[in-house]
Amino acid sequence: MTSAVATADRAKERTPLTDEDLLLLLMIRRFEEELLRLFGAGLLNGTTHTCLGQEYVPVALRTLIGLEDFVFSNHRGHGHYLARYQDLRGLLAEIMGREGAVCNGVGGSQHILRDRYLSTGVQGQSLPVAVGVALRLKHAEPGRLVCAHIGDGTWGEGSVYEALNMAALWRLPLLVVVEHNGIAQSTPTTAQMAGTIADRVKAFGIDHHRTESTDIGEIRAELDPMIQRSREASLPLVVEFATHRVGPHSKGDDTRPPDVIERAEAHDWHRSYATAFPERFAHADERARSLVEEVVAEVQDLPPAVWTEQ
Amino acid sequence: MTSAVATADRAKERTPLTDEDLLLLLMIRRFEEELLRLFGAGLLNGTTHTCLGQEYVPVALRTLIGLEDFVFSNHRGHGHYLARYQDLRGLLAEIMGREGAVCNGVGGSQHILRDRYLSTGVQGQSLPVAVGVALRLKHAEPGRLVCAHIGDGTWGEGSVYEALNMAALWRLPLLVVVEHNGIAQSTPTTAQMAGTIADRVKAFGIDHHRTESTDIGEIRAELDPMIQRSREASLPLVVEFATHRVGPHSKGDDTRPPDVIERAEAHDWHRSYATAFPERFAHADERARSLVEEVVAEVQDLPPAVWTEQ
Amino acid sequence: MRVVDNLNLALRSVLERDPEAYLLGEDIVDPYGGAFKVTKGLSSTFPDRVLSTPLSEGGIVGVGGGLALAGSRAIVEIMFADFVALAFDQIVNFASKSVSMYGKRVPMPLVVRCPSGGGRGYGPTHSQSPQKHFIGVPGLSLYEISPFHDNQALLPAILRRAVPALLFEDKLLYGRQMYTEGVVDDLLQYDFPAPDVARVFVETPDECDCVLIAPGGVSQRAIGAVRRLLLEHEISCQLLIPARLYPLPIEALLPVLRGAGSVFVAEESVAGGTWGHEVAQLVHRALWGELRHPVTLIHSQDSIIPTAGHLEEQVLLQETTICRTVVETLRD
Amino acid sequence: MRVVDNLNLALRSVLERDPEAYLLGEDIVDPYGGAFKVTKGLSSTFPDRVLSTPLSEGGIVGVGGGLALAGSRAIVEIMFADFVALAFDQIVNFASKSVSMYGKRVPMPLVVRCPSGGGRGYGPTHSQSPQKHFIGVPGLSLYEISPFHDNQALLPAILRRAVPALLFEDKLLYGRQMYTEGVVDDLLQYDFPAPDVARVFVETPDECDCVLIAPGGVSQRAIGAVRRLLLEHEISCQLLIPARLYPLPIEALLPVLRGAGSVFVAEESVAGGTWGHEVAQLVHRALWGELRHPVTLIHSQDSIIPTAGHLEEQVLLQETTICRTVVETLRD
Ligand SMILES: Cc1ncc(C[n+]2csc(CCOP(=O)(O)OP(=O)(O)O)c2C)c(N)n1
Ligand SMILES: Cc1ncc(C[n+]2csc(CCOP(=O)(O)OP(=O)(O)O)c2C)c(N)n1
Ligand SMILES: [Mg+2]
Ligand SMILES: [Mg+2]
Repeated sequence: MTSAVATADRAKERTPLTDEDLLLLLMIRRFEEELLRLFGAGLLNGTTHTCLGQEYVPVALRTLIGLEDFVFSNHRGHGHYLARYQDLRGLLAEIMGREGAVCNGVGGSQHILRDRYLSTGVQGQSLPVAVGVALRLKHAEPGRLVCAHIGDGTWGEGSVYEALNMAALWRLPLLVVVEHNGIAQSTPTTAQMAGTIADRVKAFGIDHHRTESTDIGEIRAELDPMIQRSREASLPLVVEFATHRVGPHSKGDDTRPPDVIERAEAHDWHRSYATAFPERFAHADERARSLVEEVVAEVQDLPPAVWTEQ
Repeated sequence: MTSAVATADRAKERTPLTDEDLLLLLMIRRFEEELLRLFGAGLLNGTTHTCLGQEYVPVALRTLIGLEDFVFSNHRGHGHYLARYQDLRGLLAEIMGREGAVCNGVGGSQHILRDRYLSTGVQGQSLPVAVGVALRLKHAEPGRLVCAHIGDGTWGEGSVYEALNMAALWRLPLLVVVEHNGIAQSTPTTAQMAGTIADRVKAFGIDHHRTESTDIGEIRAELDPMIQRSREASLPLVVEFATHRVGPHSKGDDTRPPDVIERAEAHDWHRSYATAFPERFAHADERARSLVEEVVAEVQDLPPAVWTEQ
Repeated sequence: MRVVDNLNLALRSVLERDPEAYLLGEDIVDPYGGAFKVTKGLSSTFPDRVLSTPLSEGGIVGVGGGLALAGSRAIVEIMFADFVALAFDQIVNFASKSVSMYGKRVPMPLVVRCPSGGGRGYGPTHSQSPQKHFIGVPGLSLYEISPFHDNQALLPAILRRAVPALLFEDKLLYGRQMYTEGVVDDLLQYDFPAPDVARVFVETPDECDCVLIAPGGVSQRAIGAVRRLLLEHEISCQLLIPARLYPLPIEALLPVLRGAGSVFVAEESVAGGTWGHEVAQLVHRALWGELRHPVTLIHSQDSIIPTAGHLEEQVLLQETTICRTVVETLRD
Repeated sequence: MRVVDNLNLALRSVLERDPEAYLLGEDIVDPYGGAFKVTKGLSSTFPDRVLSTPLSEGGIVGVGGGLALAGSRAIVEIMFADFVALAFDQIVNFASKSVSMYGKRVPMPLVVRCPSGGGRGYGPTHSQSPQKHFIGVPGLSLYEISPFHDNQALLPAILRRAVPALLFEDKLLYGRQMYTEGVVDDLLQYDFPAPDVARVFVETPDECDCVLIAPGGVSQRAIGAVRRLLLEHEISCQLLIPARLYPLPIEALLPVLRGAGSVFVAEESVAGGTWGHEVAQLVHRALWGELRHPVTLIHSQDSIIPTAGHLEEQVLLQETTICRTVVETLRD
C-alpha cells in the first residue's frame, strides 16, 4: 500500500518526455498485450516472454546506446528490439513465422539477430560473448560499447562471473543492464540469490549503479555520465534497474499471490505516466493501439516465412 | 627483502607445535621433494603437482577437520591427503602405480578417493559437488562439514559462484579453503583475477577470513571458533590462506623471475620453523627423511597395481 | 493415465519410499510445479527434499553428484534438455568418472531428467534431442521414457543400478496416455519380449517384413507409421522401444531382429553421429549376412530446429518420413 | 620439423596476415608459452592479440564466439581437451547455432584447439579424446591435426570457411616430425588422393587388401600397424587420414575404399558412439554389397583412462590392437 502511494506521488513529478518516447513505450505495451491476446486466441505457436512493466528500460536507454553499439538481449527481448528499431512488423512476423520476419521465422521470439543486435534463449550465455565483442570494439572501434541485458535470475549462472572477471581484467567497454524484477520464472529472487547484485559486481572491481526510477528523463540523466565514462575509459559498468514484471513469465503461468502482483502493478510506469500526462498519454495510447492493430491485421494475412539459407 | 626480514623476525615468535605436527609438515615436504627427484630421474610417469610451501595448510587444519567430515582436494593434494591419513605408502604407490596404491593406480596423483576424502583434476568442479554433500550432511549428520580446497586461479571458473550461491541460500556447512599462492600455473593472480576473493565471498553473504600466518598454532586459534560456528549454525565459510608456492607448478615448469621465487621462499614456513626450533626441527627432519626414503625404497620394488573393478 | 502423471507418481513414490532421495531443479516447487508440471505437488509433501534451485545447470548437477556420492539418491531436472550442455562437465567428467576412476566401484545413484524434443515451436535452443552427445561415456547410462514403460518401475530400477543416468523425456509425450494391458489400438498390440524393451506388433509377434527401433519419444510417430505401412502398403512392421538407449541391450533385441532382415531406426535427433549409428553398428556386427540392406537411419535434418511451425515440420522427424523411408527402402 | 613447430608457425602466420585474428587460452603467453608450448613466442610478437586468460573454459570460448561474431577471427586453446566439456554450451548452443539460427548465414570464424589423447599418464580427466561428443552438431566442423597435413594451409582454410570448428591435437603427436615429400619411411609412401585426405601406401596406391581409416592422432600407431601387417602377415593395408573428421568428405574416400572390400577404422576414443560409427554408416550405405564384412571399429576400451602406465596401456588403442584386429578379421 505505502509503496503504491509513494509511486503515485512520484508520478506527478515525472520529468517530461518526448512524444516519440511516450509512443514507443505504449507501442511496446500494446504489442505485448496483443501477443498475449493472440496466444489466448490460439493464433500463436510456441512461447513468448513479454516485457510488460519493463518497457521503460530499453526506451530510457535508447538515446544512450547507438546503432553502432552492440546490444545483447535475452528471452524477454521484444522491448529491447522495438526500442531500437521500432519495427513492429518485422518482430511480429518473426513471432508468427510470416513473410518479412526479421529472422525468417527461424529464430522466433527469443533468437533474433539484426545488425548489431542479438538475442539468445540460453540464460547467461550472452555475457562471455559480449565480452568478446567488447574486446574487439576496444581495439577496432574505441568509444563504442556492448550493452547486454540480463535478469536477476541469470545471476545464478557461472558464465556471468567468468565474463565479469574478464571484462574487468581487460578493461572492456561492457555495459551490463540488469532488469531486476525480483523473480525468475516462478522463483522469487530471495530464493535464488544470496547477497546482492551490487556486491557481486563490486567484488570484481566493476562500477555498479542501481536505479529505482521508472522515469525516462531521470534515468537518462543518471546514466548518461556513467555510460560516457564507460566508453571513454573503456571500462565495464553494471546498471541495475529495480523493476517489476507486470505480466506472467511467459503465458498463463503467473503463480504469484495477488498481493505480489498488485505490488508489481503499483510500480508500473504506465500508471505514473497516465497520471502525470493524462491527455498526451491518451492520445499516444490511441495511436500505439492503432499502429499495433494495423500491424497485427497485416501480418496475420501474410504468407509463411521462407527460409533459404540453411 | 623487507618481507623476508619480517618473516625471519616473526619466526622467533612461533607458537610451539607438537612433534606430530612438525613431523607431518616435514614428511610432506620430503615426500614432495622426493617426487620431484624421482621425476627427474625418470622413475615417475605422468605428472604431479607438489604442495611445496603450502604443506602447513592441511596440517593446521587437521585438528579442526575430522574423519567424519568430507574433504575435497584438488590437483595439489598430496599434503591434504597425507595430513589426513599419514599414508605415505598408499599415496606413493598410487603415484607410481604399484600394489597397495590407494586407488589401485587408476586415479594417480590427482584423482584420489578414500572414505570421505576425494580429489579431482578439473578445477572448480568440486565445489558444486561439495555443496551436494553438505546438503546431505546438514540433514543426515548435523555438526559435520565439508571442507573443499581450491586455489586462487580456480576463482576463474563459474562453478565456484554457482556453488557459493547455493551454499549461502541453503545455509550449508561448507568450508572453502582457498590456498591463495598468487599464481595459477604460470599466470599471476593480478592477470587472472579482478577484485578480491574477500569481496567475492562477502557478495554472497558468506563469511570470509584471510590469514597470512604460516604458524600452525596461530592458524588453529584463529580458525577454530569460525569453523565451530560454521558447523553449529550450518553456514558456509571461506578461509583464505595467503600462501606461497615454493616449487614449480608441476615439474620443471617454473617460469617466474628469480625475485618472485625468492619472495615465495622467504615466506616458507620451513625456514621459520627451522629458525624457531632448530634442534627439534633437525631431529624431525631426519626422521621424515628416513621415513620417506624407506617408503620410496619399498614402493619401488612392489609389483604393478592390479585393477579389477572396472 | 497421462505420461506426465505416471512420471509424477513415480517421483512421488521414490521420495516416499526413500527418505534419502532428493529432487532438484529450476522452478520445480509448488504452486508452479516445474515448467512442464512433472513435479506438481511434490514439494508440498516433501518440502525439505524437493528444492527449487537457482539457474545453475552445471551447479545443480554437481549438487546431485555430491548427494549421490554421500549416500543419497538424487534426481535433477534440467528445465529443457538443451541446457544439459551446461552440465556436460559434471555429468561426463565428474559423476560418470567417479564410478570407476578411483580404482574401485563407487555407487552414484544420480538421474538427470531432460525434457527433450521439438514440435512445440520453442525454437532452436529449446527443442533439441541431445541424447547422442552422451553416448559412449563410461559409467553413464541413457534412458528415455515411453508410453509403454511404467516409470514407477523404471525409475527405482535406474536408481538401484547406482550409476549416473540421463532420463530423456519427450515434451510432447507428457500429455499422452500410457498404454495398458497390451493394447495400442484396434490394430496394434504390444508386449515386452525382453525386460524394458516394448514391442508393438500386428496380430502375431513372430512375423513381420521389417523391424523399426525407436526411442520412447518417437512412439506416436512410429506407431502412426506402423499403422500406415500396414493399411496403405501392406507392410507389416514391428516396433521395438527400449527404455535404455545406452548401453543398448542388443542381445535382447536380436531374436526379434533376426527374422526380419530389414531394420530401421527412427529418432528425432538431427543428422550425424546419432544413437541410430550406435544401434546400426551393433546390428551390423551381429547380423551381417542376414540383412537385406544396411540398417536405415531415419532422423531429423542436419539443421538447427527453427521456431515457426511450418519450418520446424520440415526439419523434424515426421510420421510420413518414417513411412516413406520404409516403403522406399523395401522397394529397392 | 616437429608437429608442434608446424602448428606454432601456422598460428604465427595467421596472426601475422590477419590483424583481426586473436589467440586466447590459459597460460599461453611467454615465457610459459602454453602447457604444451604450442604458442611459444607468439605473445611476444602479438601482445595485444595473444592473451592468457583466467581459468574459464566456457567463458573464453564465449569470448571467441563474440570476437568471431563481431568480425574478428578467434582461436581459443583449451589446455586439455577434457575441459572442452565446460564449453559445450558455448560451442553447441551459441557458436554453432548462430551460423544458421537467425535465418541467414552468419560467419563465425572460431577455432577451438583441443590437445587430446592419452598415453602420457595424465589420468582420467586429462587424457580423453572427446571428438565423438561433438559429432552431428549443425554448423560445427571437427578437424584433427596429423603429421601429414600442413597446418599452415589447414588453419587458414578452416578460418576461411567461417564456421565454428574444433581442432583436435594429439598430445603425443606434438613431438613427432612432420612427413614431407611423400615419404613415410623405407617402406611406406604417402599422397593426397583428395584435398585434405592423406593416404599411406606400399608401392602402388591402387592395390591393397584392406583400408584403414584413422584420425591424425592415431597416425603413428596406424603406420606401425600397416608396417607389421605387411612384414609379419603379408597383408597390404592402405591408410587414410582425413584432416576433417566431420562432416567427413566420404565421396573423396570412396574411390579408395571401393577396391578394398574390407574397411577398418582406428581411433583412440573409448568405446561407444564413436567417430567410427559415423564413418561406418557412411561406408555401409555407399558400398553395401561390396564389403566382405562390416566396417570394423578399433578403439580404446569402454573404460575411463587410468593413470598408471601399465593400466593405461590396457585401455588405450595400441598398434598391436589394430594389427591383431585386422589379421583376425581378414582371416574369418
Ligand atoms: C540456461 C537456462 N536455464 C533456464 C532457462 C529457462 N528460463 C528462461 S527465463 C528463466 C528465468 C530467468 O529469470 P531472470 O533472469 O530473472 O529474467 P526474467 O525472466 O525475470 O526477465 C528461466 C529459468 C533458460 N532459458 N536458460
Ligand atoms: C577446468 C580446468 N582448467 C585448467 C586446468 C589446468 N590447470 C591445472 S592447475 C591450474 C592452475 C590452478 O591455479 P590455482 O587454482 O591457483 O591453484 P594452484 O595451482 O596455484 O595451486 C590449471 C590451469 C584444470 N586442471 N582444470
Ligand atoms: Mg527476473
Ligand atoms: Mg594458485
